[in-house]
Amino acid sequence: MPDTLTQAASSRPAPLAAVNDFVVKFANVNGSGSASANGLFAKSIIRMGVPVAARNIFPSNIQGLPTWYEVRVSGAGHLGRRGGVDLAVPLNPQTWDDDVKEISPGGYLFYDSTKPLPASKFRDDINIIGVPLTAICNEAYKLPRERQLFKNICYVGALSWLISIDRAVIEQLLKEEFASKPKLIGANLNAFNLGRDWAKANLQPIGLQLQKSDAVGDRIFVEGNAAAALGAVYGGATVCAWYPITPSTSLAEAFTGYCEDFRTAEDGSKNYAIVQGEDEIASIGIVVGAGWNGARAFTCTSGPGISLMNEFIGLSYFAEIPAVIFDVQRGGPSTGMPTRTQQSDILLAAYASHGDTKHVLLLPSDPGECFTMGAQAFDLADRLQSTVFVMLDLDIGMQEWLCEPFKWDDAKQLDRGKVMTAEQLEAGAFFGRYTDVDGDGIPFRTYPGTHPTKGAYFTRGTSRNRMAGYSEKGVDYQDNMERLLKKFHAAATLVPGPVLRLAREKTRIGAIYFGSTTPAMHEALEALEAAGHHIDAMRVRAFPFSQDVYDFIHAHDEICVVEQNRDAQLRSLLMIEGGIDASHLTSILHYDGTPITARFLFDAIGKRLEARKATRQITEKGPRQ
Amino acid sequence: MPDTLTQAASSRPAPLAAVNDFVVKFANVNGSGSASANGLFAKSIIRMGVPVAARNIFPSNIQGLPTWYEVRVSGAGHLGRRGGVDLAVPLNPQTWDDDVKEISPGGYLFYDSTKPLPASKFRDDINIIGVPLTAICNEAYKLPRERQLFKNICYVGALSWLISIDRAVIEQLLKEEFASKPKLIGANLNAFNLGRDWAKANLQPIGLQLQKSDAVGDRIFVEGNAAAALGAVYGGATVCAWYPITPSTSLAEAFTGYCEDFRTAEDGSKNYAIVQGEDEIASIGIVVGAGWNGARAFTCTSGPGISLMNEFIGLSYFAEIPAVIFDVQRGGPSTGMPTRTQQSDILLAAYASHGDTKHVLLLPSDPGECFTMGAQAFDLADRLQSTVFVMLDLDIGMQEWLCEPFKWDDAKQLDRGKVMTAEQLEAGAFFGRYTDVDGDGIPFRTYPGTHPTKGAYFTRGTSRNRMAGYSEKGVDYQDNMERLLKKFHAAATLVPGPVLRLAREKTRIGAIYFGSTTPAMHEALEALEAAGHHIDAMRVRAFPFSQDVYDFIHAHDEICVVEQNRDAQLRSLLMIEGGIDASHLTSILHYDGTPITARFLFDAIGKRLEARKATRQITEKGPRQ
Amino acid sequence: MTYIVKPKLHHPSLPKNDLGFTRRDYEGRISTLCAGCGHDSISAAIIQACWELSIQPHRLAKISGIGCSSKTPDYFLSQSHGFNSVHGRMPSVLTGANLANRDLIYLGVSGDGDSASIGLGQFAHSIRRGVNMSYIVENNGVYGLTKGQFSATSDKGSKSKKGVENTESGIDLVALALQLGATYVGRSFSGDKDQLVPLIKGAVSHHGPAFLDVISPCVAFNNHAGSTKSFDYVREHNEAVNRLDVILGRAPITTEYRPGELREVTQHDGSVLRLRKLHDDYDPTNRIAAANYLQERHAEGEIVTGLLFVDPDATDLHDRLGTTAQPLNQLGASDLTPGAQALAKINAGLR
Amino acid sequence: MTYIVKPKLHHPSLPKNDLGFTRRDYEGRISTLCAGCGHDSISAAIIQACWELSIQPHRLAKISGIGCSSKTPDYFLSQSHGFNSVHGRMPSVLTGANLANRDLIYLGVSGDGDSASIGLGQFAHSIRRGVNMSYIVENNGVYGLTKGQFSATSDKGSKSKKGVENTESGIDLVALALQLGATYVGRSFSGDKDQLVPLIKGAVSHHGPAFLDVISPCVAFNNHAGSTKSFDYVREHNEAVNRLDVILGRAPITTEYRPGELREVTQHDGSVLRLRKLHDDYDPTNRIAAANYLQERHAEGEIVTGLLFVDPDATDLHDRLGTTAQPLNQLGASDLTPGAQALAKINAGLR
Ligand SMILES: Cc1ncc(C[n+]2csc(CCOP(=O)(O)OP(=O)(O)O)c2C)c(N)n1
Ligand SMILES: Cc1ncc(C[n+]2csc(CCOP(=O)(O)OP(=O)(O)O)c2C)c(N)n1
Ligand code: SF4
Ligand code: SF4
Ligand SMILES: [Mg+2]
Ligand SMILES: [Mg+2]
Repeated sequence: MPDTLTQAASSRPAPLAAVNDFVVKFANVNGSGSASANGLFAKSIIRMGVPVAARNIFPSNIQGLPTWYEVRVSGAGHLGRRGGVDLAVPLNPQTWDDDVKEISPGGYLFYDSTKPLPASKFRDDINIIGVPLTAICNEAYKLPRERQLFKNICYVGALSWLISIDRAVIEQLLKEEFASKPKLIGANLNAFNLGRDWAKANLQPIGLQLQKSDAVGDRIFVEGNAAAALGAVYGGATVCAWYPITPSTSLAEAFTGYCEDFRTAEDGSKNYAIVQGEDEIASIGIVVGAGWNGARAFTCTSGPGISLMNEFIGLSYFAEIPAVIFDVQRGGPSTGMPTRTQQSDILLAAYASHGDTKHVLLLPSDPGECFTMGAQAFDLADRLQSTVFVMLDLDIGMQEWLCEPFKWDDAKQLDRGKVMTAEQLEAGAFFGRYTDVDGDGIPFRTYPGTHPTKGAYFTRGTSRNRMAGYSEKGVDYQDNMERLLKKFHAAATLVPGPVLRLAREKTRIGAIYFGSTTPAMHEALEALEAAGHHIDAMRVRAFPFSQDVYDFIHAHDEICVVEQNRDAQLRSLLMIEGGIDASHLTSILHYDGTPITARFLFDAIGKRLEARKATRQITEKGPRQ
Repeated sequence: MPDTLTQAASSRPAPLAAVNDFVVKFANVNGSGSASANGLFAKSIIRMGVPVAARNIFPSNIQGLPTWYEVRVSGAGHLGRRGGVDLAVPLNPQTWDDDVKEISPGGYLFYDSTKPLPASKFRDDINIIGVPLTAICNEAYKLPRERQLFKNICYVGALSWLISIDRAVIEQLLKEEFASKPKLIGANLNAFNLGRDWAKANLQPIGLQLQKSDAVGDRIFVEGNAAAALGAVYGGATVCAWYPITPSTSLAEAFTGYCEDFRTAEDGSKNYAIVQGEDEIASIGIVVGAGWNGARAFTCTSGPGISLMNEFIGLSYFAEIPAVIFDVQRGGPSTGMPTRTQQSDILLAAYASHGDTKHVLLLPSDPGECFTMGAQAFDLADRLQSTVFVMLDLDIGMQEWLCEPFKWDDAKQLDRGKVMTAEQLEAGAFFGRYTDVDGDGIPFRTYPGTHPTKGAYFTRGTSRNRMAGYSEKGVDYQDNMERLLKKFHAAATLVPGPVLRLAREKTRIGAIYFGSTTPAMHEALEALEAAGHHIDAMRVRAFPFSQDVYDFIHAHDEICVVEQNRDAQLRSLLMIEGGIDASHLTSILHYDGTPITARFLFDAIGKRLEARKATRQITEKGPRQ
Repeated sequence: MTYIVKPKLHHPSLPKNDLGFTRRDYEGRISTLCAGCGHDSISAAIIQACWELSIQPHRLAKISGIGCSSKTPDYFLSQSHGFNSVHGRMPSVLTGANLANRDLIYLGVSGDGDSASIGLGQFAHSIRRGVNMSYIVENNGVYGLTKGQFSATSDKGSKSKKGVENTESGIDLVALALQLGATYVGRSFSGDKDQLVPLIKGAVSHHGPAFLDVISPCVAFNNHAGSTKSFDYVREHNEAVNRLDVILGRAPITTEYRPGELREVTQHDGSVLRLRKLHDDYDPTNRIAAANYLQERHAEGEIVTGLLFVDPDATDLHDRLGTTAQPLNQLGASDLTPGAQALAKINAGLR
Repeated sequence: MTYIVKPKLHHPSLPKNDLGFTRRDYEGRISTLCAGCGHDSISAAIIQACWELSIQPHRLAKISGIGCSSKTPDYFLSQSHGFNSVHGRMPSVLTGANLANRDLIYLGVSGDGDSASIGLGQFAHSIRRGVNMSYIVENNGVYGLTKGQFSATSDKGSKSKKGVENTESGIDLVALALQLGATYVGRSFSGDKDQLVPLIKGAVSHHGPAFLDVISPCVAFNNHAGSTKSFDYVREHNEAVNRLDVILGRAPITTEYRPGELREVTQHDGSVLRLRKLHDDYDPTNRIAAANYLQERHAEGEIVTGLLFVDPDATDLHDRLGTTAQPLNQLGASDLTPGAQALAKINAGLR
């Protein structure tokens, strides 16, 4: 049953029946125009007030390879992947077999029945629904391109009948989408009706049904990359230098779009500068140059870019120059899986570059936080005069998520950190570029061009004394490195703190998770609680970790650390920085490139806790010492 | 007293007296020709059979800045830095004050007394020896360049009288050095005699004296970089691609020299190819290309180069291509302290590049091991089809160390690892490029061009299946990543194991150290033992750590981990990979860019153990539970 | 669609080359590029050229960076080892491979993003270093794989699909290659197989750094009006200076030519480049004049194609380094390890 | 010797510029370079040029990479902010700095290793992008700071101090800069202050990417016979095409010139570049002809110096991007943050 995370095994299952709670998965070929039809499908459900989690699974090419679109309908509001498929719409012959295999027993298979398929291509334990999509469209359209494109809307039409999507909602959505090309509204509606009418005439609605709801509330449906870009706009970023790479490209593109809309004066002059660098090294170099010169600057990239940026990140750390890097993580290592998701740049980002370095990471868990952290990153970078990473991943960055609407307080000012002004210098304020004047390890800086005779200094990546003079003396070097460490400790008090989620009952078991794992984790926690496993959970939102994180760990006997990478990278950071014992931290790892599911978490954590219970019972039964 | 590591405080100390056991420190200006005179000084002592540890401390420029040369004379054979200066030879007015300050009470100050210096420039508690070097040389020579150059040999002459260097040894060394320019032998000898004769006529030998010994044995005096380069020659490296950077440049230059000598046929054709790349990315790219095509290839660099090589290192890991990187570490982060030493690239090298990666590190502790590991690295890289780092540092790489003579077994063959030949393919052997056929996680590869119809495959940094076919399937990806992990575990059994050094008495205290820390650590251990601190010590020689390392840790209550970096990088690796508890590992860190000293270690470890004793006493006195 | 195995039906009537191979033997996996992509035509030309030259497929190594263009080595010569390396770094990987085994043929495939943006340094230095290779840039003036951003070869003033105008000056890789010392330089068009195949053959038979800039329209992102890399634009502005014929054994001239119309250049390995002049004033052995001509024509909006420069007496990196004739990857311990005795001498010198 | 403070005795009789500053006010710390290093002469020329132009020192930012040459910004203009960044990446850092504040003057200082080897890509792209800067390469044909390896500008056939011959073709940065769209290009010699100072002045007053290749002998590692970057060699082969005078307010011509001998180019900002021709046939406003001339002379072993090309109507990156006139680093929250109301609209669009 779709409502639970565990599946009952049965040989002849009843057709699945559920309201506002099921998973639909489309299989298409990329470049065939299915993406907008599938998006329409998802969005129509949201407009009916029913929460949806949608995930586009696409290949690393442009045209002709398999793609999937998974729509999870969840009246209860679960936005992670659940696992399993209740209704499959496999429209790509290349992947038919796998797609059919995935359907839950009792689930539904919706297919294009124009050409008959042999019985061996189906399964006994699922419900087959054939609609002659190609035939319908070939009859209605003449141009091959039209036939192909409208077939997509046509299947949405048929599906709308089967699961009861409100036709008016579709009409409204098409009107909005094609507001500027009104001809297309009718054409699309027509194709939609072709499918819907055929289905109405030939088929019954299935067991998976939609009902209007108000569970969506005023939430918005948006990609994390767009949200982060908007955060950068609100955070006052003026310089963006980037290099195209999946899955971060759309962040720069969104920033460009928002700047065109909101940062362009009537005379066309622009309150921003965006440069597509010749590579990632140039991009981060531009960011560092701009940061040094007092502009808020960022780049966005993915793993390979971080690898290339290492040298400059070290410079930013050591020469103390603000920089913001959005790392939209994908499957690594190397070129890896460019269109799959992972949280596997954590360790590299935290300690990027040679020598002793430590960097600040922000870990947003949904587009809403991509926005707030995207803005906050610039305040933090200015305050800390160092690189701040915002660690998205493909799952957050390139998928549309339902999240709370963006909020902004117009009273908020930019925190430019410790910048000494011409007035202060003129008034005789002490300026020592690398001097810690007030105990937080953060020195004052000046912008180039500030004052004719005071405050100029020479920036370099080599060792220097507190007054920025070149020095090869061990004491100067060590003094500086200790200050940098102090600054990093100060960072722990400035970054967003963790979010605690207590179990209903007191427990000695805890879990730590972050980023895109969050919705699946919340769902799993609920299910685990229902199954009798009480777990206090903490979502970490930044590195360095604040004391709260360590306190939470010490307040529990065992902590499950959930990550989407192979090597337990966040756990490594907890051990290194917090001195946490390895035995205290149990890794729950999911790293095959697909977003983690609630079912996986329920199983993995559940098993671990069962095993723990068993051991404890044995231990307790054993002889007392 | 120089023989011990602790100093007695006294107001009017007696002149230091010691035989074959003291520290001499020269202060010069670089580019002034002092280096060869100082080298002659050190080497003459070695020729007298007395062990010497010499360290050149030089600035990051070419000419005109302060340099120092520290010669530790140690009949007992201690080759680390001891700390402190017994006889100072400050010939650079820029650094006079600091140089004089450093002298141990009762120690000696040897200076150029041509121009009188005010009394304030001296100290009461040391012994002043003035020799009018400039005056002597100005009288003897006309050309300014000669005056300057010969002054250096002149002070060696004066010193030779004061501490009883054998004049015949000097003569012999000059003969060897200038074998091809016999004129220079006499000229240098002359300058030497000028100084010696003046000293003989005017001064008494001092309390620090040399006596012939046989403590040097058949040891050689050589830089680690040269030794590593020779290792690469013996290890069968044929392709070297590099980019100049201090302190690794001399490694490539030595490789060039050895290849010219040993790898050039009579017709001038060369069994090697050396390319100075346009940068570090090109250099590692060339290495990866050559490794893919079956040649043994390496690059040498320092921290900034490793930062730039990150992307290719990840490719080497994921596409499984052998590569050897000599990282001669210097002070980081960023440009840092290019002419100072540190062990601070450990963490970056171990996990270089984005995504989940782990790399093999070899950790030589002296030039002898630079040679053996320099050769072995190529066998390991071929066997593991991955990057192998040899982690030197400036202290080993650019300083001449006394070490056991190099040894080679002529029966040794190159281990090319799992390479499938044309014959095997022809015979129908199964070839699956990324298939683990025998359980160690290491697959077979073929060299390009092997067989007309079998064994060709496509190498890429993206995910693929066991047959090297492109795949975006989660199962293929995960299967491959797990195999890579298995391979890394296999590496732990192939790399050089740790070296154990047991305390004289059974103890619960252990210490772990590595690399250039070794001689100072050995000396400190002896002194600590003498002071009643029994410590079992283990020198780790590679990452991943073998089981012995973990067993050693678990067999002790507390382990001091000694490192020359700020952030306890090796300790982090022990925690992450071995699951060792933080509380089990006490960091002893020295990272100001100067080589760690025995005195520092004696103090730091000693204090820690005293504190521990104190705590234990308190605990033991406390109420029993 | 890499998991669909391509049927290899050897039709008995397919023509065979000197090695007895048909064109099919030079094919690769089925392309996953967009239908109509210029890159696929270049793959076809490479297949044709290698077949005509009777190259043993396994004696060729194909190396690329990252991009749609860089994927193509998977789609030809499946009996050759291939290496799809990292973005912009094909030249260094190829250089290393070449050093390891001088006996193979090295084909470097790259895109304009790969070579003119991130890879400009490696492009330049591999040429300057004289690596013996055929370096082909499949130049579509756009980043295909990342969906349509301008690349550094996009002409100033050309428009993106969305109508945005490129404001940066375009990099002319041919001009740079000439400047940097390439010894065989050509430009062609993916849509002109007759011109392209012989240019590839000439490059492959050339001993030294051979560079080919092949304009290759991206049907998905850069084939619209306003683009200077679209099929239509290139067809209209293509100005071929000559037509090449590569002759391995010296074949007699059969067609009739006007005097002065034909020029033959004999390369190091004996192969002959027979050039039919299309422009009287063009001399492909004068590097400076060639560069000058190109730039002047470019200023007029023309795309000059053909064999633009060749130095038949070129040397390569191995010649310069004096490497031994035997591939380095075939040397064994006895060739490489000086032995215990030599070591004893070294030790003696260090005391 | 950075810890020795340099005495700043303002001698009352030192000449002052329009701002009332003496040359001393444009000096920096005492150089730590080798005595006689060409780079120190270039620093002196920069000081002289800035003094003559009456630049406010704090309105100039000096940015460099890594190398002996890149150290020099510490040795001039101590009232300017300086940034000794990482090896080969000065151009990107400068580009970013320039984007942040278009009102400062940007002086980029680099070496031949820094710009032609590791930094070739950034060199090329910063020029192509049209960054408003004066980019000076202190070209000694060698890696000074790492002690004497060949750099990519070392001429083929030139010999190292140890007698090793360079076998790779040298990169001519001037030719590349022309090719890549630099709008002010000059070459000079550290030993010719009369030529160098006005060239620097012209570059600083130029609006657009100005590039100067200044040959600067390395006395420690590349000043021997056999080097083509030694004082003697450059002196002998130096072939100046013109002599420049930079005139801020239009000054009358006082000296007598032959007709046609003088040419004036008025730049965007009103400054006038007055050129005394030394070669009749040289036209510094024709990019293609200039490149052609250079290469022909180079083939003859001559080093062509002077103002080689200028486009007085050049634009810069800001012009192309359409950036606002106010420096970006001076915009505040109200300029940058669209506010809560706009956000509400955005939210509405996302439902
Ligand atoms: C280091 C790195 N940066 C960015 C990318 C993303 N990327 C993949 S292909 C490509 C551009 C390819 O353009 P081009 O070389 O012109 O090839 P085309 O697809 O146009 O044939 C980029 C930027 C990457 N793979 N690696
Ligand atoms: C990433 C990196 N690689 C290598 C170095 C070492 N390095 C310092 S300066 C230099 C070469 C400088 O040559 P050039 O730019 O010509 O300057 P010059 O010293 O000749 O003036 C090199 C390779 C470095 N600092 N950083
Ligand atoms: S996106 Fe462009 S370059 Fe890539 S395959 Fe499609 S047409 Fe070819
Ligand atoms: S090494 Fe050469 S470039 Fe460096 S300071 Fe000395 S002379 Fe100048
Ligand atoms: Mg392209
Ligand atoms: Mg140089």
